[in-house]
Amino acid sequence: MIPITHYLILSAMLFAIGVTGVIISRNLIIMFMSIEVMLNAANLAIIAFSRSLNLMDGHVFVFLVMAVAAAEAAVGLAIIINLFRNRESINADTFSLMKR
Amino acid sequence: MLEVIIFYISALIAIGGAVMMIAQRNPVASVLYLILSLVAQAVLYIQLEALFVGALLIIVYAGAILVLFLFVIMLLNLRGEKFGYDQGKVGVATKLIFSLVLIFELAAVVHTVSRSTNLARTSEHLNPGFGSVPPVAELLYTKYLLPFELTSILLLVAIIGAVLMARRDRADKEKEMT
Amino acid sequence: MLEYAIISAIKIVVIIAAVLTGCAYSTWLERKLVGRFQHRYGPMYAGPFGLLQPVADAVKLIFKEDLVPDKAERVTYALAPIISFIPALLSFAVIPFGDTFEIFGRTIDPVISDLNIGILFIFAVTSLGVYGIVLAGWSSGSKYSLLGGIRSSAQMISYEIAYGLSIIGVLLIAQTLSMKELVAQQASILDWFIFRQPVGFVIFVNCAVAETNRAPFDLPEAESELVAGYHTEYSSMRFAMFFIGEYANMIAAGCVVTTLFLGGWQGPFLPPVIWFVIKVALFMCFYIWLRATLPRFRYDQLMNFGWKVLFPLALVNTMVTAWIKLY
Amino acid sequence: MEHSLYLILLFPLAGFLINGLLLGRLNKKLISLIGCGSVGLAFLWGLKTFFNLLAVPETERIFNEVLFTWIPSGIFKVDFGLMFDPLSAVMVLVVSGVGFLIHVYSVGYMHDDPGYGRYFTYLNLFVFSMLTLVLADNYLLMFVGWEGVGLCSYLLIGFWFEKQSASDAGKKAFIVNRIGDFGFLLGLFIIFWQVGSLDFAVVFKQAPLVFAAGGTLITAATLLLFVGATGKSAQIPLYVWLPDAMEGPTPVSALIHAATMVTAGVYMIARSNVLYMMAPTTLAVVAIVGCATALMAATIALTQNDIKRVLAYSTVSQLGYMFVACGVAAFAAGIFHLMTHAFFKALLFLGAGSVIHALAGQQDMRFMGGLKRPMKTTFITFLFATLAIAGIPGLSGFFSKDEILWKSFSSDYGSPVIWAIALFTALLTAFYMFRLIFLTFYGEPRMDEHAKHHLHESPKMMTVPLVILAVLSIVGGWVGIPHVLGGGNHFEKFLEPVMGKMTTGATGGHALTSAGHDTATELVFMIGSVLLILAAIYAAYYLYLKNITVVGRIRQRLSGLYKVLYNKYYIDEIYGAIIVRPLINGSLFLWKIIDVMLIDGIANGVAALIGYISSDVRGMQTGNMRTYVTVFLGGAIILMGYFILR
Repeated sequence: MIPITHYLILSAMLFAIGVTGVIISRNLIIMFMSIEVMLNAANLAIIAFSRSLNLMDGHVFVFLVMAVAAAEAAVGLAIIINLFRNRESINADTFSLMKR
Repeated sequence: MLEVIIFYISALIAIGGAVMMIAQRNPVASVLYLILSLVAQAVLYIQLEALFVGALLIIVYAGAILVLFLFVIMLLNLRGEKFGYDQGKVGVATKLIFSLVLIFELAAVVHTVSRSTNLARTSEHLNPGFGSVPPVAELLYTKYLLPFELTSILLLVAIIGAVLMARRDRADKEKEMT
Repeated sequence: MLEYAIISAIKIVVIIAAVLTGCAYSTWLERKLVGRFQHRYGPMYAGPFGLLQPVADAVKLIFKEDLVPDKAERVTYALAPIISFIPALLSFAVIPFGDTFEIFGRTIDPVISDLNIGILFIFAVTSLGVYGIVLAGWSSGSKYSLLGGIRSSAQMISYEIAYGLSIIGVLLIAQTLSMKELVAQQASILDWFIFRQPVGFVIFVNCAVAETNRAPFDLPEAESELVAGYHTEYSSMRFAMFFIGEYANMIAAGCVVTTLFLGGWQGPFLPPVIWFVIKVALFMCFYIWLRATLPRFRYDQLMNFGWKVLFPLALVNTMVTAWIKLY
Repeated sequence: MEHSLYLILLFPLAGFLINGLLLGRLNKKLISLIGCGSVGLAFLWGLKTFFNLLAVPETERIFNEVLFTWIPSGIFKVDFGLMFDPLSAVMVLVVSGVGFLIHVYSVGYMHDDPGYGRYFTYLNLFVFSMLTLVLADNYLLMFVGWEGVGLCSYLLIGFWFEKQSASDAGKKAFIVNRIGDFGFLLGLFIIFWQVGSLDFAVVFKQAPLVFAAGGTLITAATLLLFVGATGKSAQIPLYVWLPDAMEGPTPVSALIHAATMVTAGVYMIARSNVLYMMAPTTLAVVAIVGCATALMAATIALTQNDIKRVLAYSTVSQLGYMFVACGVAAFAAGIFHLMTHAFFKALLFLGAGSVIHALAGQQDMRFMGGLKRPMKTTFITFLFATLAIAGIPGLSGFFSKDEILWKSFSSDYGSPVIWAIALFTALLTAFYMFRLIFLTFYGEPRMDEHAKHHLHESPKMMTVPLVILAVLSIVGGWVGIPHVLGGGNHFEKFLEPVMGKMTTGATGGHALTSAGHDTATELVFMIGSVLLILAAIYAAYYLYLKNITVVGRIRQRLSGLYKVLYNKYYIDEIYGAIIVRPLINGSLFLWKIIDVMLIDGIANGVAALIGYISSDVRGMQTGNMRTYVTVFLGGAIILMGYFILR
């Protein structure tokens, strides 16, 4: 039996990798995928807790998180496509309109 | 023994896949590595007796979401655009250090929590049917009915939003043409 | 433990061999049948009735030159045929081919693994199959391939929805996801889900044809517009892998239809496995019949059909089934 | 037992939604079919429920139906609950029945109006709100209906919003009503604070235990509720909006500002009779205010020339009557008068509408006259209504009015003074109503030639409701014939489950049924008042038909008084001077000085300061989202580190 902490540490590492992806990548799509990695890291932790507490509720949360992730992907990709249409690029650094 | 081996191999693939995903310059390769990582995670799910959710992970992520990513990458034909990482090596190094600190902090939190509470103590006996479809369904339609319905509304809104954003361009074009 | 491993290994080997042979002879069957439909003989010279034709094909393909286009992304290009081939084989892991039988004093269950989420497993695995095609199209570095790849990804996502929804009716009635139990619930012919879920069956067959990229839904490889779609640039064994993958997918779809709707291995007089093979073979003939008879869809027609006909129909079917089930 | 009370609400709501959502996409026939049909169905269902109610024994005559929990918030829990008891039954039948007739009438009256669909949409919404008000089983839901009818009233008064006066009148009604509503809400707060619930059943059961009878709290609560009632039911001091409300279409005046909405206050007080019985002070106030309003409005009505305004003041005066009834604890009598008044006042308004319709919008009585012949149906129905409101024996108004007069004298809470004023008001009522009749229907036609040429009787769509209402005005009172005239006073008995206990029990007074007092006295009073009323009618006949010149002389002789009356005691002007003017000046001060100079100055100053400071800091904002994320991550790391190392 693998201790639950192993899964939690793994989940933490995956999460950190996702964060790293968001902060160092310039490619919007990769940033987006990094976010998916973070969501999945959280999911893994939830599943691990669920197993450890012998409660099915965690599975429901994961289910809902996946649904939200799907919605997010659909909208996010639509945004990316529109950005690309306007700027011919998906480099995150080209979108700095917030700068004065 | 076998399950320990499976765990470490899957964990390695999951982490390696994720790392390779952000290290790639080519988005298609990124998608492939992410799929690899997800498949490894699905194995971990199954090891945690979460059969249904594990299958769902593959169906939803690999089967739908990442195909969508690939589709978009191909649609935009991003082959030509290569991306560097950052403004200089110092920047990247700082950010990597940030991430490392984050990992250590998260590990510390896990450690403290597992030490101070018995929250992380694994229960050896599982309810029969744990991880299969019926109990998930039962929870979804009873205890979590409201979140479930809200999620479905969210999905609907997302669909409408995505369609709208994709359509707008066409309408503009028609306007330009007339 | 060891015994279990050995038995499983034997089962895997047998099933893979059977599937590969099935793929090979499906090509023979297709050429023969299409020939007949078109008032020709089909392959005649290699062996009696051209039965050795698949062998000849295989030999030819092995000895062909393996070309890689200049602009291709090499790794992905090499990976794509494998990705399209493996998931098709994986889906056979949960299909029950027959009843349990005894051999050498051991009870053998002719299914590699009876998961309690068997049907979900099949959906999970087959949904991976699309990557092979998409990646092939993308990595070839050719316009035709790319268009084929894009088309297929859009097509597969679109039909996946109706595909999944069409079996919900069956699952609602059966209350299980395990393939074995699904078969067990279709003991008499009237219990076959084709009779209890006719609409679901029709939608499922339509989607299965679309998901395997067969005529009349073979837009990703439409010869007249895209040369050969996603596998335009492939040759030799890589091409053969796509080919085998496609036929393996067809057989897998046939197996799923048989298990879900046609009573699985059950039937009178003959041994269960034979019944199973007969049913799958008949389904393959249906595939070929479709190909020989129907013209190809236009792309917008394909999308309209998927989203505006099959999807709502599947939804209505699900709701009606649920309603009947409840009251 | 399932009575599907919600259907009563559902029909008008459905009509409102259909007409409202498909506004302008339906043809007129369909709109009127939906508009009238929905209210008609509501009436039929109400009737069915009413018979169900009659079928059960008296003590069980209350149907409750909780549709869903509306506001669950800690101890504060309000259900969307409906209640159908005798009082609600009367109100539902009056609202939906009279409402239905007026809907039908409107089909003819509004036929050429461009806002036809909008009109029926509002009207259905109004009926829905009013039914919610009377069916609610708690104060809060009642308040929802209360506000709903206020909104519809505003919308319908300002229906012809392109007319300045109409939209002004709408706003006036809304604002004045808001003042009343404020009081109402405060009253509700007190009740909830003390009782912990707003359900009628709970409140009325708990009230005697929680409040001290005649104590400050209950007096304050009931007074505040009464403030709400004065707003909605147009009593002193908040009556000023009702005469102006005549800017709306005439059927609206009939429905909202005569028959139904304005009686909501009376209904509310009758509903809360338990509370009012515990607060004698409030009862006295109610009676006095009712009296004063009745008298004042009647005197104003004497001098007005606009036919609708006369009726409007008459309505105010009659509402005052109802409050007198409530104030002397004769709630049943109040509701009885409410019902009969709904019949004849709706009829009067509709008749007036018919006249206006025939004269192409002319409302001034000085330009009418001699309409008796060309508009036979209108005239006859109008005459019956007038007889009813004047209190001619045998017609509905007689019974209800006489009941109130008698109660105001005989009740524990009554007094001869109140009785005298009420009687005097009754005389005035008879006088000005017949003045109206003589000016409008008798004598020489005074309209111009063109209008005279176009005189016509209104279409069937309009006259049929008139006839039905006329019949109701005659027989409507027969359900409440007092004992002294050999009747059974069934009406009061019917309402007994709601009010009966109170009129007899709570304060320990003796039974207040008519039989309890001296029969002979009551008969004498009755005959006396009838004779006086006949005299008043003769006076009107003499002054306005037989000997017109006398009026002018009287007017000159009493020019001061006449002027005061003609200008409605200058109330609007007084309100303008003491409330509106200071308010505007104060607001101007707040706007020009406080707001522009002080607040805007501070805000702009702060903004300018920050802008000055931030012009240097702005460089930090690179606009690069990854930088932001990195900084965000750094912050998160530091925070987490702090909590780990702590």
